[in-house]
Amino acid sequence: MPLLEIIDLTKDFGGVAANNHISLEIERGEIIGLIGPNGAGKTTLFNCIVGYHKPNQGAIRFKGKDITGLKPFQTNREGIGRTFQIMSISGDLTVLENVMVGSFCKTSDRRTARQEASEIMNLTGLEQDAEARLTELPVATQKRVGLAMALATKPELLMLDEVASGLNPRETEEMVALLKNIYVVKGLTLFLTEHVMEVVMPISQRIIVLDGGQKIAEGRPQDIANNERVIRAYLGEKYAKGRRDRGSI
Amino acid sequence: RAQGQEVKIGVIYPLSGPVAHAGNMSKDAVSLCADYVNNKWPDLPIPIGNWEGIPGLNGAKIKLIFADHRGEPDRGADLAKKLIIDEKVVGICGCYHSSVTKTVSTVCERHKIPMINPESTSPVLTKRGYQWFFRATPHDRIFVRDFFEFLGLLHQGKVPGVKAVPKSELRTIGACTENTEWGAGTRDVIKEFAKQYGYEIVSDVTYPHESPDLTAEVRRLLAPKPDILMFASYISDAILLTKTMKEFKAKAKVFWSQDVGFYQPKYIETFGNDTEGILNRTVFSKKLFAVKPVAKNINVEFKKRSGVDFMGTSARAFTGMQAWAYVLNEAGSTDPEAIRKTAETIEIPGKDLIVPWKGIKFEDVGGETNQNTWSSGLIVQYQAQEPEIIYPLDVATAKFVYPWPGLK
Amino acid sequence: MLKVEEIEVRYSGVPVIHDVSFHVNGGELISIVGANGSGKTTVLKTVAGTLHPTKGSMEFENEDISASTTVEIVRKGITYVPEERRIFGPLSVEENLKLGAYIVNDREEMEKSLDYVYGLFPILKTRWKQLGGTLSGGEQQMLAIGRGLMSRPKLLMLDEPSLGLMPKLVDEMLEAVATLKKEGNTILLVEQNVREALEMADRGYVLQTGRTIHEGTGQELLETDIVKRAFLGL
Amino acid sequence: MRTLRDAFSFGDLPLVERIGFAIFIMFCTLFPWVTKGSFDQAVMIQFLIFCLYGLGWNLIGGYGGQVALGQAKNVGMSAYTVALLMVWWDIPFWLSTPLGVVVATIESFVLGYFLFRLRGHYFAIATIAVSLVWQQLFINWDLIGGARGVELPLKETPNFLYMQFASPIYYHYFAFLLVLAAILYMNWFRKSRLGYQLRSITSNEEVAESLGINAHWVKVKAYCITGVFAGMGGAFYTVYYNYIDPFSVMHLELSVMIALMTMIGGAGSMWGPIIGAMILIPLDRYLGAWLGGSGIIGVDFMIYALMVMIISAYEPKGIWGIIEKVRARR
Amino acid sequence: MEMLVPTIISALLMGMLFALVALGLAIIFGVMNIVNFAHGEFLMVGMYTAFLTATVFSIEPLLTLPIAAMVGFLLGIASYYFLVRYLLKGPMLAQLLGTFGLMIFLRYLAMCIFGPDYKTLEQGVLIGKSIKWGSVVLSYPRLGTAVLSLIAFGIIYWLINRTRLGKALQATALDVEAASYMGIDTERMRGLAWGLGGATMGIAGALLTNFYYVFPTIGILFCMIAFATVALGGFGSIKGAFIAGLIMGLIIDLGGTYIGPHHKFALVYLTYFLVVVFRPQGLFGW
Ligand SMILES: Nc1ncnc2c1ncn2[C@@H]1O[C@H](COP(=O)(O)OP(=O)(O)OP(=O)(O)O)[C@@H](O)[C@H]1O
Ligand SMILES: Nc1ncnc2c1ncn2[C@@H]1O[C@H](COP(=O)(O)OP(=O)(O)OP(=O)(O)O)[C@@H](O)[C@H]1O
Ligand SMILES: [Mg+2]
Ligand SMILES: [Mg+2]
Repeated sequence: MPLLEIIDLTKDFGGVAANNHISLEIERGEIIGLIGPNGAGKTTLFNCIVGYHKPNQGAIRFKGKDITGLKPFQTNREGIGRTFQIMSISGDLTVLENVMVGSFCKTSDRRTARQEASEIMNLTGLEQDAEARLTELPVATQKRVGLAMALATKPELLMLDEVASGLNPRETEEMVALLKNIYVVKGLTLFLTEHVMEVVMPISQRIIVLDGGQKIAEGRPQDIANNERVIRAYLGEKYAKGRRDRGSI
Repeated sequence: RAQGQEVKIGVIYPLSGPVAHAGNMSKDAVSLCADYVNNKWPDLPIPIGNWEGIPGLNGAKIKLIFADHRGEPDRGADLAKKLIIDEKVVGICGCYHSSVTKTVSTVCERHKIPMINPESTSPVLTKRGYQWFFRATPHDRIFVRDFFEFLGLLHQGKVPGVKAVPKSELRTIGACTENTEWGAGTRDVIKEFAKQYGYEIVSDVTYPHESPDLTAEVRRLLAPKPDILMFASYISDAILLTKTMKEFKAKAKVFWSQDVGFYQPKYIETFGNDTEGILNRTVFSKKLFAVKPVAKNINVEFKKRSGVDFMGTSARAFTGMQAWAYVLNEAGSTDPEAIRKTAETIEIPGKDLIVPWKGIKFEDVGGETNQNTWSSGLIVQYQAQEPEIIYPLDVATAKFVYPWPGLK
Repeated sequence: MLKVEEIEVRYSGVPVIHDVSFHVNGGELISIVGANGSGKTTVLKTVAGTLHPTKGSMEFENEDISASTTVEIVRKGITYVPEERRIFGPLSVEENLKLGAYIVNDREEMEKSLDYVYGLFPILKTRWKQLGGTLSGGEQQMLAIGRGLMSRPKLLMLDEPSLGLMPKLVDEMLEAVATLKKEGNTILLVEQNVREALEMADRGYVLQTGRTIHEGTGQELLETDIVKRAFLGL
Repeated sequence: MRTLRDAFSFGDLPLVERIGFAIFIMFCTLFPWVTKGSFDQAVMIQFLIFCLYGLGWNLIGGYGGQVALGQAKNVGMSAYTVALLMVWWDIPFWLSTPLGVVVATIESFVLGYFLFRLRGHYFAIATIAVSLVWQQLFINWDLIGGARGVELPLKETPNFLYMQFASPIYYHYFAFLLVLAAILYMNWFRKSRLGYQLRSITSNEEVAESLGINAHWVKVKAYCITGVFAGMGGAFYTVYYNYIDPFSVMHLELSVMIALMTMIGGAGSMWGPIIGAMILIPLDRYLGAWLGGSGIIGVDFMIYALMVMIISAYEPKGIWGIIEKVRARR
Repeated sequence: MEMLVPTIISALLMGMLFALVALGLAIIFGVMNIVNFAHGEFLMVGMYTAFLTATVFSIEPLLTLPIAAMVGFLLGIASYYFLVRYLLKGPMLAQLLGTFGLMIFLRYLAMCIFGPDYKTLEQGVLIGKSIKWGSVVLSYPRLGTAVLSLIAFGIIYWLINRTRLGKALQATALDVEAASYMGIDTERMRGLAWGLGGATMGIAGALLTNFYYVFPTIGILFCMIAFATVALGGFGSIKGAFIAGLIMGLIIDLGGTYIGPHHKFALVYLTYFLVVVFRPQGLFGW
């Protein structure tokens, strides 16, 4: 049984189908990359799965259970965690407290929550920033905080929306390493969307490509990178050429 | 308590907030009375002018301690405690609003301190069996009953200036009352007596105090074309009501209002000749001066100090303080129990008062305790912007103008 | 044209920029690179007048601008295209562009700018009536740059114009920047695509924790250790 | 057990705060014995009532960041329940109060359920609107006394069952106990799961939801607890003053006052409401008593208004915010 | 039934007054997302201005309109520069309560200066006049108010939607920082919005003195209705404020006449509540 199963999902915003009859499956333990042009509907798909949007049509199954139309907090309790493309947290909660809020999802005891939160912060390299407020931190660190908060809810499926945007190549590499580490340590299933190929290509076991709300391709990273349609719509000639030049991936 | 040269009385009025105007008038009136008691006033035709302090207390002077309750019952209660315990007053006078009078009298009852209330008209106040609470003014039941009795006389043709009015011509009532404690209480009484005297209430409108618009109210009030209009309103609403009725060119046979809003200099000033024919219940009118020289004499002084003539509320405040002076004098002691005992038995003659009452005598009758049974109301009618007395007939100063000319 | 010398900038009392100096000459494309949180955005915002230096000086065309407000600075001819794009969502593409020319009082002048921008980004012309908020990320970025160009600034500051764009658009965006430079615009560019940004640039600066630590031509900087190690991860 | 330990443990607070708390307790305990003035005593009790309101409001308005301006309706619901039960069926205070609190809480629950579909200003104004509706209904509802209010019959002698005493000391200690309980609750709350969740919702509701928090439900829960506090305050108010009417217990100005006080002290901090009440209540009462009879109408209000404006403009975190800043600097 | 037509007519007239009173609030909210508790006090200031100029110089009350508008404008700007500017940095709670402070301040300042009395104007072209056709009563002051309300709405609508200045105001409303990058002087825009808000209230106040009394605490009466009106229409929507004003007028008058006057305010707030529960952004909000 696949962990997540999306069947014929359609979401439209006032006539514009942001997701158009999308079907896909994710097995437990996989790392799936979701790519596609800007406005292809990736974030919308994420939001439908998590429950911020209610699909107009189609079904979403998680661990065999129909979760279509559940609220975000319910899908989270089912075991789906997510990070945000842009996360703006105001208020006076420190990083540690924010992560603890995540832990409180599964326990009501403060000590346990604190314990778990510190563990996760160690894992994500946030030990130094426990007492900081989110707004004071650089974007790269904010992204890690988002990751830590999602992890604290002990998800089985973690959905990452552009965790590497705005990072320079070096930081991107660190992020890839961190994701790989988390994947191994926590035994998660990862579903990530990203425009930075330096993240998607090396980490994904399978890549799904959306364009105009439809799934246009699906396959191993190498195949996708060479798929003419994907290159034309998304990667661009230069990327394809550059890749050939450098001969990497 | 408070022996020696001073005897302290706590006076609680709304000195700021929306009804500050009324509160300050009352403050002026009680101050004037205290001044009469404390100093020599050879020209004053009543005894207090010669007292120079309270004779029964070896010439102790009255010292008034004012407090401002802003119309809030809880603030009033707290201030009453301040006056009673911190200031050690021998008694309390006030509080204008019936709601505040309720909480303040409760504090007095608990602390066993006498309170004389000059002006709150809620009938409930004297129905609580309180031993320490005395009310000098007639209350709304009495006022409303007076009016219905006056209507009776009208039907019988006993009112000078008007032929007997057939019952069929004056049968329906439109009542319009405001929405706080006072208006709601008045409305109950109006309903009760209308039923008892055989009138039909065809429109019964209550409206929120200080409403930004009263069009719907007026429309509803006037729609069944009632013969008699009855009002209980504070000044702001009285002004707006009258303006709105004027827009509607309101007509009826009789226009009767309950003092307060409709019986203030401001009201007459605002509407001038449009006030012609409006009836008010009150306890005071300038026209009384003809029959009560003492009132005239005191009014001169009052006007000098506060810029306006006595009206219903201020005249009663003055009278309330006068009652305090008489009670203290006769008690000859500042012991609360002695004061209470005295108040229960005292009889103050009407000739000493500025209001046209038989006098002041606090009695327990008809389920009420310590209500001044010698008090009575007046019905006045604006004629050429002057409040002429038309009831009781024996003190009437003018003929009744009937029907009400309406607003044009 | 722009000369920034030893500025210090603070966020609620805490210095974030300690000592930054650089200059831009007319017609140049200058890149500023640096790690996340090194203060690039802060520097641009300071030049744009939303923040003010607590030390040091800033001159634009030989006039001191360190205490000028944003409005004054825009009027002097510097526009800033912010990292987050900040499109007016409920307004149409064209309204957004016209607001870009707010300081231009001459109608004809504005029409010309509009044509220029539409020429540069034809896709905006086809979308002129669409609400800004409903554009895709790439389109929004083009709109933001176009809006910045509407007042025909003497100096255009771009903060990470490729952020969040798909690879194909990143290339297009960088090409558009190159075109702008070719047309004679003066540009101050902040980019995470360090390699491309430095390759295009006439000169560049490297920022580290609020200090300029290197200056040189794009090629020179690409050769430095710090750029290779810290940014390119080679 | 854990819960109790959390409630009573102030160990995580800085020493200064613990000392402050001890002084506060001592002060309240000894107050009736050191003060001679009964007005002081009355102000003190008023202060305690507002502490209670404020501590409760702080939950939804401070920690929860929801600008609810309808506390007065909860106060009123409970006050009316207590008063009417006593007047109609002579039910003693100790029985009617739990009922009053339950009524206030149910009302909070039902309304909160709908109100929390709204955000920001819409929410704030809707709370005002709802409380105005309630006030109007109560004013016009003849069965429960309407505008005439409800007056409790006085008992002959001091009576514990009906909480009628001549001496304010009893009221003082009872109110103080309520406040103490409220403080302990808040001390637990700020460390509890609910506390964290509520603060997280304040920071960013969308993110909070993604962390498995049912934001709507958490807000409704907090609103109900706020209702409990207000309900207790209302019940106490009723027996203390013996008279209620829709103007004194359901007035918008009461709601605003509660919010104002909490903000002045520092919304979202445990001491905020207490500090706020400590400043505003005496200011209001003493200034009113002092200037009220003086003929200068309104000066006291203006002083008060200036203070409100200055604090909300320069230190929206209130006095507590200033204290924290000073502490951070050292 | 015979009451229906006159009721609807007077309801619409009243509605236009409510709309006018709400207009200033809608402008202010539209440009900076802040609810002004002192809104009613601006009205009060407008009323006192009109009252004083009309009585002191014994001129026709209608001629005081420009003066009252001017005073309102200045008051709005002053409020912005001395208070609101700082409030905007804080959370919503502080904003609301800060303007609440302003409300108390203005109210009691007026009380200090003018005393707590009620004041009315007795002389004027419109004052106290009305025409009556059968059961339809049209009072001149109300008619005048309605006409001016329409004009004010027309002007403001045009200003915001059709002019460069309006676009700048809108841009400021949407995103201050971005607007400032466009070279828009956002401080000026915000000050201007407060000025405009104040000016409309000045006008409303001057009109109101033609058929209403003035006293220091009058503000809150209208303020609460304005709140509900603006929220019902959708914050920041000029069109919404107008339509909601009419709806309010209809509810108050029809409800007051047919259901009972004592419930009319409860009805207004209840309607507001029910509408927003089902449409949380108000009728025309976004
Ligand atoms: N709330 C909404 N209302 C209307 N249209 C929307 C809404 N959300 C998204 N859209 C539209 O749906 C389409 C898909 O948007 P989505 O955010 O899912 O794209 P994306 O693939 O995540 O793009 P990007 O890579 O730029 O983040 C876009 O055309 C967008 O304009
Ligand atoms: N509003 C703020 N308050 C406090 N500190 C801030 C604020 N904004 C930014 N900072 C801090 O200032 C430093 C510089 O930030 P800045 O945004 O200028 O960096 P950047 O180089 O543009 O980074 P990025 O690549 O993420 O855009 C960072 O450490 C950041 O945490
Ligand atoms: Mg996206
Ligand atoms: Mg940046």
